[in-house]
Amino acid sequence: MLKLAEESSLMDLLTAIQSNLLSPAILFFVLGVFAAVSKSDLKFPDALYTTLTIYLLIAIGFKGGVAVHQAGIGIVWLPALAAMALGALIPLWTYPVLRKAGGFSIADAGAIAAHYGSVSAVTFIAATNFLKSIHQPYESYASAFLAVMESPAIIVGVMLGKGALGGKLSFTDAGMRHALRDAVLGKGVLLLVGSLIIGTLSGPNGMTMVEGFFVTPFQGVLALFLLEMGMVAGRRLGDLKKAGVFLVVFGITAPLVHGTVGVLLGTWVGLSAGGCTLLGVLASSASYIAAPAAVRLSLPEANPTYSLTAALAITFPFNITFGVPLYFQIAKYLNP
Amino acid sequence: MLKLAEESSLMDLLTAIQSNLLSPAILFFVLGVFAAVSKSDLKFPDALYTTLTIYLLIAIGFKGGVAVHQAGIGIVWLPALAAMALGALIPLWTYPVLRKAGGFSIADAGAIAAHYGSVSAVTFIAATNFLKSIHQPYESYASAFLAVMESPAIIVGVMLGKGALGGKLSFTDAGMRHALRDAVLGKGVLLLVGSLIIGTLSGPNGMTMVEGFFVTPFQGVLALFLLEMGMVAGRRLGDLKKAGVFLVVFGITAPLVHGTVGVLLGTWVGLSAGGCTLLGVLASSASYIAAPAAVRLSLPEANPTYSLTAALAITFPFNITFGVPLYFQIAKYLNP
Amino acid sequence: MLKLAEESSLMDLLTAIQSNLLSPAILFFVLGVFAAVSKSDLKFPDALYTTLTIYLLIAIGFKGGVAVHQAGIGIVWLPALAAMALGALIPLWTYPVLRKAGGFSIADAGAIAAHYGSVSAVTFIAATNFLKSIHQPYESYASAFLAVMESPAIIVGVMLGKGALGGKLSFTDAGMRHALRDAVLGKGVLLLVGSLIIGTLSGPNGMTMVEGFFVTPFQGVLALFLLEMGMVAGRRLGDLKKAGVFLVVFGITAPLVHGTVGVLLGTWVGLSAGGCTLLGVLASSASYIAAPAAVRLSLPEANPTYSLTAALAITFPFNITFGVPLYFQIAKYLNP
Amino acid sequence: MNLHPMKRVTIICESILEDRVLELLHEIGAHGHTAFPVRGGGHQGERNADITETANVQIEVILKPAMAETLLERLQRDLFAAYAMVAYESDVRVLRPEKF
Amino acid sequence: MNLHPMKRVTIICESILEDRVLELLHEIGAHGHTAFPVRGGGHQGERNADITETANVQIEVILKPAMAETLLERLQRDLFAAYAMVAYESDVRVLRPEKF
Amino acid sequence: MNLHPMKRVTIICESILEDRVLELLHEIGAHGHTAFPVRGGGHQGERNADITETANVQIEVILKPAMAETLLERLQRDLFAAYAMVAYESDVRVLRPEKF
Ligand SMILES: Nc1ncnc2c1ncn2[C@@H]1O[C@H](COP(=O)(O)O)[C@@H](O)[C@H]1O
Ligand SMILES: Nc1ncnc2c1ncn2[C@@H]1O[C@H](COP(=O)(O)O)[C@@H](O)[C@H]1O
Ligand SMILES: Nc1ncnc2c1ncn2[C@@H]1O[C@H](COP(=O)(O)O)[C@@H](O)[C@H]1O
Ligand code: NA
Ligand code: NA
Ligand code: NA
Repeated sequence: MLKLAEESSLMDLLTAIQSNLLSPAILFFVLGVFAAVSKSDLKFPDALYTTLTIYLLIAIGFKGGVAVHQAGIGIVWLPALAAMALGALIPLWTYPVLRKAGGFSIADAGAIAAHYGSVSAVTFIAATNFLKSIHQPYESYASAFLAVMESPAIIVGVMLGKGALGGKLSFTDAGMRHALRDAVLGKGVLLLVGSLIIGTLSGPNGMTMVEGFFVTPFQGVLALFLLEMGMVAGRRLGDLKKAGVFLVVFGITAPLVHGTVGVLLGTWVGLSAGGCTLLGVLASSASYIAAPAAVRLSLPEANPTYSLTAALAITFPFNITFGVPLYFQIAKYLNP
Repeated sequence: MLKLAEESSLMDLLTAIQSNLLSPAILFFVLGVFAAVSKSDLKFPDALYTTLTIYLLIAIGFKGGVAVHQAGIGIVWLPALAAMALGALIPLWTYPVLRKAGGFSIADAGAIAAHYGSVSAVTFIAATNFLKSIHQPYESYASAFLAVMESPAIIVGVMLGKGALGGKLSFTDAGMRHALRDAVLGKGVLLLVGSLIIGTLSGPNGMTMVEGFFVTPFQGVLALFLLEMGMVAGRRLGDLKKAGVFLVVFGITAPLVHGTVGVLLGTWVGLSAGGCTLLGVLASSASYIAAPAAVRLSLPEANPTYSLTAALAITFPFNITFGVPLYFQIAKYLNP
Repeated sequence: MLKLAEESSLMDLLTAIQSNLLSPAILFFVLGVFAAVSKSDLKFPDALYTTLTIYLLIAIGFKGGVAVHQAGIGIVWLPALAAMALGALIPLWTYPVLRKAGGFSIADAGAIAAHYGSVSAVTFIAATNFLKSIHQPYESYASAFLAVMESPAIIVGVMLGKGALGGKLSFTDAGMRHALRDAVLGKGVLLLVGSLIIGTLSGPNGMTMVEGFFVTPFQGVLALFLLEMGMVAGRRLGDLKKAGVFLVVFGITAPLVHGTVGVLLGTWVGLSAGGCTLLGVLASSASYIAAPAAVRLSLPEANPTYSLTAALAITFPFNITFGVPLYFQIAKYLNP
Repeated sequence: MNLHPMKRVTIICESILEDRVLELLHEIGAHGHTAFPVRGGGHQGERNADITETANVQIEVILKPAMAETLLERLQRDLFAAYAMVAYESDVRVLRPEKF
Repeated sequence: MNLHPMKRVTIICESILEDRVLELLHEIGAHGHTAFPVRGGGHQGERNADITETANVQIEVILKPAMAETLLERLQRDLFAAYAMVAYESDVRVLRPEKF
Repeated sequence: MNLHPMKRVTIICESILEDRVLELLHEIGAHGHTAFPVRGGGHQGERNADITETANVQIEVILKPAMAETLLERLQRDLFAAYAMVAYESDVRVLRPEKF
């Protein structure tokens, strides 16, 4: 009996992975990787990348805000707080692993920890896409978790990278001040939190007005964006050698561990299977928009090749292809 | 009784203002102002600004054209002519006020008068959005007023700024020639008038083809554009000091006066309450796309800080937040 | 009797042309030409042009792929092969005409032949728009023909331009290698073939996800793109003199001949009237995206003014205005 | 190799002036130019590139030394006073002097 | 015509450094600057312009010869070691020396 | 301060040539480059930046004086005849000569 159930779980997982791999968004990502690896002359204008980023952040934030409006802050605050805490804590265990097992310098370990504690909005969006495609309901206000998880880990990671554990940290340090500032006013945070508030204020009425732009084309825009992300990730593949075997292993193990922790935490705070999946996805994902900029300016001695390659060329592709359906299976298993 | 009616009018006004302030478009404008004032690193690529401008002008022009097709030129020509005349006349009273009360130089007074006689397409679009959100019908062909009001005031304003009142004007002057040319071929006029004609020619059949692009996402695109406009206006706030108290007062009084005149004129030529509102909005709005470019080349000795700051940092925000619902209340009062 | 039928055919043609000329897409093209000729300051940012190109290629490729998924490869392969062969053959008769009658150099004749054997995606899209507007069904998988017709002619044309007929060709020549590479990995081919495969793999399920972006706004986006194409074509009008009378005649005759051949071939392989029209349109169209880049690098001694002016300023406008409805009438005549 | 001395004049100005400057280049007989959008700041304040109204353009032109002087003088006379603008010249060397 | 010698310092660096460099310019007393996005490659690898994280910016500033040295020294001291960056100076001549 | 003389070679050419020019730079041993899209006009007519087919790119490279000559010669030999292109060199000074 148990064996049967396990087999059917495995079957479910394989079906979910297959359906995910055949979705346009993921296939466009693969096309992007191919374009980069084959050195095609396809290039996205920088204005397009920026525009798509702005659009996706606003759309997801706004939708989340409308959901917060509908659910009420009373429902949202607890899981949001839990999500935030999780983000802030992840660097605390990631950092020693990177120092001890990975042999990274203080700055590099702090930088990578900051990236993995923070979150990737696009991974989150790809996960909502996946859930939508298999008709799995989820708490739409989960975008609020995305918004609050972006910064804390960056602050903690930068503190670690500045030698906080060796007592060398000073809060008046220019790098530290910069990280704190960016954590509140960086464009990613500003757009996400701003749109979340706007969505909360304008509610379903507001949604009626803008849904033809922020909802109708949303999934297709994501597909276009993933084409570009594929090219960006593909160009980074050449850096895998510089990153080393440890980072490759880390780039897959870390999301697996964090994803499971996220799902567990979601279950604990009472989210549905869909919501648990999303919290797992957020925990497992590594930032490649907010963190790189903030960390580069706050920890200049950290080598950005390590963190960007791990986040972009390993963890991101792993998550959007296999990770998302996997965390979903775990979530379903725990929330039957 | 009268008092009761007045009170309920005030209530209506407050409700209208509140519903306007809570619409996503206006809230995104506020977010943009915040981004600029807090010196966030959020920046729109210039290609995005230009693209959004092109899109909004084409969409509004095309929709207006289809409406002209449906209403027939017979209905449209009279109010359009009235609108055009109003645009051309506004500089005639604005100029002496700016000269006498404001103490501006001939060139500066002409430049500012040109901006306030001309119109702001985005204010107009925000007003149609407002009307749509409160389910108030309006003459869709009002975009035709927008199209014909853009240029006349620029020509008149530049003539005044060149010293027309002192008899110093020459029509063969390079600046004058430039203003006349721009009034017909400038990109704003070209896109608006061009799309209006295209809409008129292709009618509802044409609309069926392109409505998924020019109508469905329209309100959301406006919200995105207002985010950028908020940043642009926010960056100008610092110039308010240079502009001086007079210009701040002028930037709020002028739209109030012109808005009321516009509503009255609309009532007189037989427009509905919605149409009157739009004509009021057009009259009250100050150009910040067509006029600045044309005036800068035609009246180089005018200081663009004055006109741009007044139009962008005072009148535009005032109109889209409080002005629009106010002109609507006046219109409703006059056309019960 | 026959005369009556002929007259009604002519009437049909005129009606079709008129309905085409009054469609927003074509009218925006005309507006673009006007903007360019009147030297308006309207300019599209380069990022917008690139973005629109990417969007249109992906959307048309993806839709075609979904259609291939639905029809089955078994149905598609034969007409696709025929289309491909036609593309490869066109340069073989175009080249001697250009050499003998036109007096062009070997390189120039090869270059022009490459452009006319290859295809214009936008002409194809405009044709699908036309068919949709008159409710004429067509084989949606025809985008597959577009995808496979792009490259063969470029390879053949470049071979001819390198002196293949004089036995001077070497496949290890840098230009030749470049042409072959571009034929497979050039961005146009990559996007079209890539999206076609993605559409085939993800099928109608995938379509449900992205149709709000790749289908709903599609026709409107085309209209916007044609505005830009009008400006590009309009700026080339000045080069018509350099191109000479022969090229002008060629630019209209070649599409007429190739369009008829395409329709005949379509009839022969069993396509419907709609599908025949599209194959005619593809055959008649001249490339101005893939071919110019590939040919410029492979045949540097060819003067790009000739091929670009003919393709962009003559054949493209002719096809989207008169050619498309004409090929449709021929197709309907042959497939009643 | 035979390198020939030329001047490069760089003009940074408000975007809307681009056509005026190009006309001027044409008038004094320059054979070509290169232009691109830039942002910047100077005496007339910050000029952001995101909206056309405040964007700048940088125009670079290679020309014969004598023409460089004429160009700078004309810029001074016609445009310096009224517009946000910077212009400077520097020495460059080219292979094909007949092109410029 | 009266041309005055100035220095042009060109700085090519990671986009995210733009504000830091502008602050530095302000500190040493430069009166203006011009900036635009570029792509490139050097010792820190290829830097594509399509995503902000790897984009470069080129900042050009005209200043008095003495200030050019100060600027280069400060760049060397504060930024050269940690960031992808190139800086160089060259000679230019302007008409209005008081502007710089 | 210890400034070292270098050459800057500026190449303006059709966008599609960018890869060819970068290969050439690599061949002659340049250690880096900077590139950005430009529009312009010259003997081959106006080149607008809005469509790739007519866009230009400006490539700037700092290198040792001896290499500058080699580069210009190679450009002359391989590309000048067939393509829309302008190239010129000028003198610059850098702080870290070993970088170039
Ligand atoms: N010292 C400078 N170095 C480089 N560019 C400058 C300098 N001063 C001004 N600019 C550029 O020239 C434009 C106009 O300058 P201004 O007329 O001083 O406002 C500015 O927006 C900058 O792009
Ligand atoms: N030799 C060079 N010539 C021109 N630009 C360079 C050169 N070397 C580096 N760069 C530019 O400076 C940036 C940083 O260089 P690097 O610190 O060497 O990686 C590169 O991305 C290029 O844009
Ligand atoms: N005299 C010049 N000064 C600056 N740039 C030039 C000049 N001549 C040509 N160019 C640039 O080089 C490109 C190719 O020039 P050409 O080969 O003469 O058509 C032009 O499109 C311009 O961008
Ligand atoms: Na994470
Ligand atoms: Na007005
Ligand atoms: Na063809």
